[in-house]
Amino acid sequence: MAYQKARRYDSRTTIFSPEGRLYQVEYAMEAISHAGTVLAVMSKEGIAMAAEKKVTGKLLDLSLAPGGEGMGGVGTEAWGGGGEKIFLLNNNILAGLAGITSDANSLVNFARNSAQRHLFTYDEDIPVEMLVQRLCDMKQGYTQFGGLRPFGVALLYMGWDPLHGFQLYQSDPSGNYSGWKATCIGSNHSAATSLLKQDYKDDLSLEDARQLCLKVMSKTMDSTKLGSEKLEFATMTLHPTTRQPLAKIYRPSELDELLRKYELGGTKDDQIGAGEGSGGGGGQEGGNISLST
Amino acid sequence: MNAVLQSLQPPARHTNEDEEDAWGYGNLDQRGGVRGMMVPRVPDPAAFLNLHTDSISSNPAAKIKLAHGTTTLAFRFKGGIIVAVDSRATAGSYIASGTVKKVIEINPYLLGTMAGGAADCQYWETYLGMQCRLHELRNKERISVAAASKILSNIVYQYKGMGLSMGTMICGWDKTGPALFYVDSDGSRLKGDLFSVGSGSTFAYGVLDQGYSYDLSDEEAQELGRRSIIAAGHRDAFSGNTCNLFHVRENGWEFIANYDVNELWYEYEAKKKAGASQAQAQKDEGMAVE
Amino acid sequence: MECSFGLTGKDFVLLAADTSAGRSIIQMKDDENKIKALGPHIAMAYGGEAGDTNNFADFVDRNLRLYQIRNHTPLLPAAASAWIRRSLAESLRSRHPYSVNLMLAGFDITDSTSHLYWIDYLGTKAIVPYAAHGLGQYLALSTMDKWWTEGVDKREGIEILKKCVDEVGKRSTLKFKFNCILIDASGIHHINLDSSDPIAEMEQAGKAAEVINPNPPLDVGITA
Amino acid sequence: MEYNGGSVVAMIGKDCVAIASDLRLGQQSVGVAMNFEKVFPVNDKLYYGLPGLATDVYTLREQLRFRVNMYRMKEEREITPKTFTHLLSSTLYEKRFGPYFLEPVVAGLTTPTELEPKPKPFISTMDTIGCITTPKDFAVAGTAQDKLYGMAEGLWEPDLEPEDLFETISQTLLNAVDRDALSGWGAIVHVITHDKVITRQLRSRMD
Amino acid sequence: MSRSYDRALTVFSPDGHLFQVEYALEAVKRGTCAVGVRGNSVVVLGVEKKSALQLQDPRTVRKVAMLDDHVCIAFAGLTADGRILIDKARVECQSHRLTVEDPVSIEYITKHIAGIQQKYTQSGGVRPFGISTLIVGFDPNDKIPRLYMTEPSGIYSAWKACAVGRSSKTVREFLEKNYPEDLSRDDTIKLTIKSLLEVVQTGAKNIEISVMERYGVVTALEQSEIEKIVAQIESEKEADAEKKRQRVAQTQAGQASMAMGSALPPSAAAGNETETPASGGEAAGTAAGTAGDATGSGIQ
Repeated sequence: MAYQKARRYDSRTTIFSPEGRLYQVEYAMEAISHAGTVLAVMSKEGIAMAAEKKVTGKLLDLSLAPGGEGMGGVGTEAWGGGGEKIFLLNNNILAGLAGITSDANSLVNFARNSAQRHLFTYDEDIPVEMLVQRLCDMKQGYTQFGGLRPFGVALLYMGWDPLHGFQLYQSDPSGNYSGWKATCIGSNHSAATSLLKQDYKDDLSLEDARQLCLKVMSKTMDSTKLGSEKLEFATMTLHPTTRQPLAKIYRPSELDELLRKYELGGTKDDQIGAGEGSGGGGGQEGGNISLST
Repeated sequence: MNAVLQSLQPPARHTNEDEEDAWGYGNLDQRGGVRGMMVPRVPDPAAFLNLHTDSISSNPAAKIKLAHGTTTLAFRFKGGIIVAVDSRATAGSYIASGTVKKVIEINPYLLGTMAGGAADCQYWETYLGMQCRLHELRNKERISVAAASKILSNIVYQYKGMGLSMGTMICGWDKTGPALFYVDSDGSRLKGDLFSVGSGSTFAYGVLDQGYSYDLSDEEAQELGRRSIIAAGHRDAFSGNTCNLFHVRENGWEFIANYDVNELWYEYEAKKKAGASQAQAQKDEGMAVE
Repeated sequence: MECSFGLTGKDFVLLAADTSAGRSIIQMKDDENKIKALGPHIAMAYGGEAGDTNNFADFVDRNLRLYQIRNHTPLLPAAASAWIRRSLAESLRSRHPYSVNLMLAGFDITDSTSHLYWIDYLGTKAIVPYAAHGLGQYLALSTMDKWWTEGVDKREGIEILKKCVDEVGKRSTLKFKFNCILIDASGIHHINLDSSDPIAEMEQAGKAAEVINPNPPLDVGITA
Repeated sequence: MEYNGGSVVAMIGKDCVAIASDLRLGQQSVGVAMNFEKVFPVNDKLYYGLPGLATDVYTLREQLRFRVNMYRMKEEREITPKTFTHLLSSTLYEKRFGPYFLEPVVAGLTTPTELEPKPKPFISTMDTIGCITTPKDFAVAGTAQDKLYGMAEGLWEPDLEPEDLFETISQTLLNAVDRDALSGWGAIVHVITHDKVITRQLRSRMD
Repeated sequence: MSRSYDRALTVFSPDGHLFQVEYALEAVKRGTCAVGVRGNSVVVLGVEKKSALQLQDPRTVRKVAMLDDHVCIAFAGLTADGRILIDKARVECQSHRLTVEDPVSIEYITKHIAGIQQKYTQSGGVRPFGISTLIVGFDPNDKIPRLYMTEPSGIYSAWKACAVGRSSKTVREFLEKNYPEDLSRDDTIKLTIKSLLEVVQTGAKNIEISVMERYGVVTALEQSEIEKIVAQIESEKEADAEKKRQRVAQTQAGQASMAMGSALPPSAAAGNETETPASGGEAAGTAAGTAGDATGSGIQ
């Protein structure tokens, strides 16, 4: 690994090794395989996504930070409802990230900007693959141009657009992306992928997808009791009446309820009810108004 | 006729006010002709008027906005002549009135429509009525539509370039049957079967032309006239409010009715919708049978 | 002076534009095509300042094409209209504004709806069931008002269009010839307005009536 | 301003605001479309109207949507009527030397906070380059501005309940545009209350 | 080893190498194979297709792309690099049409692509594109099929038949040996598949064929068609082998009968055939390894 030892001039961060490999990119991928797992399952009725949160310390105040009870929401509310792993990128696209959090934040920003630019020029929500491509084009740039290191982030994107309906993509630091029916990134992804392969069927309902998603998650996370403090969860569906895409990031209380339903855990029993009333009902009626002005 | 023509001298540029006072009320001279009109005391009155009023061009910057913006139409068919007009008067974008009478009843056999400057039309067509009456008294017979329109045409031609603005149709029934003439302030005078004048005229034509035939029944003809005015009232910002409908027959003209453009528009739309869904139902039925 | 019409129906949309081209009072050409196909289900009728028109149309054409090649799918009519409108609105405040009026017609294959957009040189966009530019706007809008109804079928649509063309022929001092297309789920087709039954003729001609789409779908079968 | 026509009016009520516009899009005297809304939502507490040149209506609306969405993402909260007014004003002033031909009207309710438990309903209006005025009763703009002033002066009264406010603003708009050649062709009214937005299309003169 | 000239991208090594460019070529060799063959009236692109994973959406796997109505490109190397380069080329195609109305000629767009690639070998702070491309198509108003190749260095060249990517050397040698002049449409397709089969062990399901028939007309062969041709090739090979065996048997018999033992079997090619899988197999191993790694290191 002479490449690493050498002095790092601006222009030399990502270069080919004699075997034609880009070590920086491969190392970036390495970084991701330590990150919290994100997995998603697509069904005809919608897509479900779960992400593992790494709890860093007991004294961390989660009530105000994203991921506390302030998190979650349907439609518009989901803008501010992102946790630390799952974010709304646009009306019609949610993303789960695995990797370096700071890199992730800057990518989320870029994605949101791109989506808004598209809305600005074309007066329509950005098609899912296009947003993925925009992001990947940038990621690729970071593997080719001097002075830059690749992004240490992999993403799962779930979204809906009128052309291709529900779509699930994943992208990695090299700037590659691919479409999937069910997939996983982060630590234990190989184990999770094989579990998904076993249990995935083409005619899943959304309910099945949610369940499969959480079931596989519980197996890969290696803990019998899942709870909202270790997990984020979101779905992308269509609004029952408007048939417009409806993103929903689950509030911790909603997630716990879901987990208990599937008998996968669900802690904080005493808190149920507290966040339930505001559990997104408000977004049902005019939830998308503000995003489509 | 000669008397009339003689009396219509081109207007004097500078009239002598003392001289004016010498006459009685009104501005007719002793022979019944119109005395020289007051004209701005500037070298080029037309340019002056054009600068300050929107009489010739629609100069939106003009301070004085004359009433214009109109849809009028008339057409000849086997049952006589249909005359239909709207009733809106605008000054700039302000709707100054929605109840303007744009058909001037010159006499029981003659109608004139007004488009352009409301005052110009009103004054000159009233004056025309007077001349027609005089003609009748002098000649012991009703004036022909051709003659009446010619008088009007001659008058306005005298003032060509001075900013008179009128587009009018003279309609009536004389020995030759129903007759229709278009006369405007440029001095044009056209005999024809179908005319529409005013800012909304193109829209009226759009319906009129596609529905017109000489052999229409009275009801069909009246409906066509009415429908055309509604069409124009709808599309043209400067036309609308109500529609006045007249029918000229052998024994003189008859005022049919006054219709609210808006109410009729909704009525037509409702009919269209009903018709469309009926047609659709028929189509669906047809398919089901197949 | 130019003249164009657009009209939507149940499952199709019609566009017609005159074919004259000239300078001031001289007509230099009477068969200039002023309708451009911009994709498999989208076309535009345009007119305005000579020079600007073709330049702008090419500009739009190439950009929509680029979008299609890049994204493996053509821009949907609504998005295309937004893009075109923005181009005009931006040009309006530039040093050299395009002076082009246009009508964009398209068929959205994702939800099988027909779309018509009336756009003027300022970048004003109106979403309308039927519309006209130029002379037609003054002469035949009322004609369409009278005869157009929700969900007209193709033959009825053509009949209305013929009335409009006839009206312009009657009332204009210029003699126009018209070029006409129809867009439906199967693509863009030429329509011969002089025919007694243009729809039958179109159906009979089949492929031959199809406007040779300058932008064929590229990815059919290549991927996957 | 008068090229395309159109008018907007906003009024303050008791814990509610209303904003209404006509639906005409014209090209000078010719009516082109009767579905051209000039009032747009920012969120379910805040609407704004853009009477004026139609191309700028689109352009500014898209620009504002972009900026509001960016605001929402960065701040993770909804924009307040007051902030939005200033955003709108500075967006207009950016074009100081080539202005948008629009006279915006803003109407909204501020969500109560601990610091401001009873915020007042808010309306504002501005000129083409962003000079803000915040009336306490009503704001009018567009080609029927003069006529709207007349009607509103006569009909508006303080502390109207939502339904009464709806009636007042509807009558104001309908009667004003009936005297304006360039506005009309249908109308739409939004009454914004704390728990819902009531939106109604009005049947108006179509000539 | 710790000297820096092999990293400073724009610098020659003392012995005149541009190491980054050469390394980029290595990246290309790690990509799946792409073959282009020119017939007398058509030009065919064949690519080795990584089999889509079970849960993957095959729509998003793209190795062949259109640049314009009449230009088709296939690449080997880093997928993300390929996407970027293709995008640049597409913009140029439309831009060319907009400014001079005519579509690009195949050589023009090839030169353009190669030019971009060259720039990335000489500019500061960037690494070269890790891809080689095959560009095929027909010039406007022309019936001659065209085939070009570009490399990371920015070299471009015209070919009758060419291959890039994994084991391209083997394929190229095969093509050199088996390319006859005046290929018909079907024979062109067949030769393309045959050459790909040199490196693709898994047969038709991992082969994708695009045929450009004339200006603006591109068709992708159905899987079933490819399968048919593969089967045909197999049976021909079988027959060939059978003939050989017989011949060998005959010769041996003859030899035996003549009791002489110095003649070698005539086909060195037969020997080659058994050899290739070994060299290709190694590469396949890496490819499979990365493929299993979800999106892997992004090499196609």
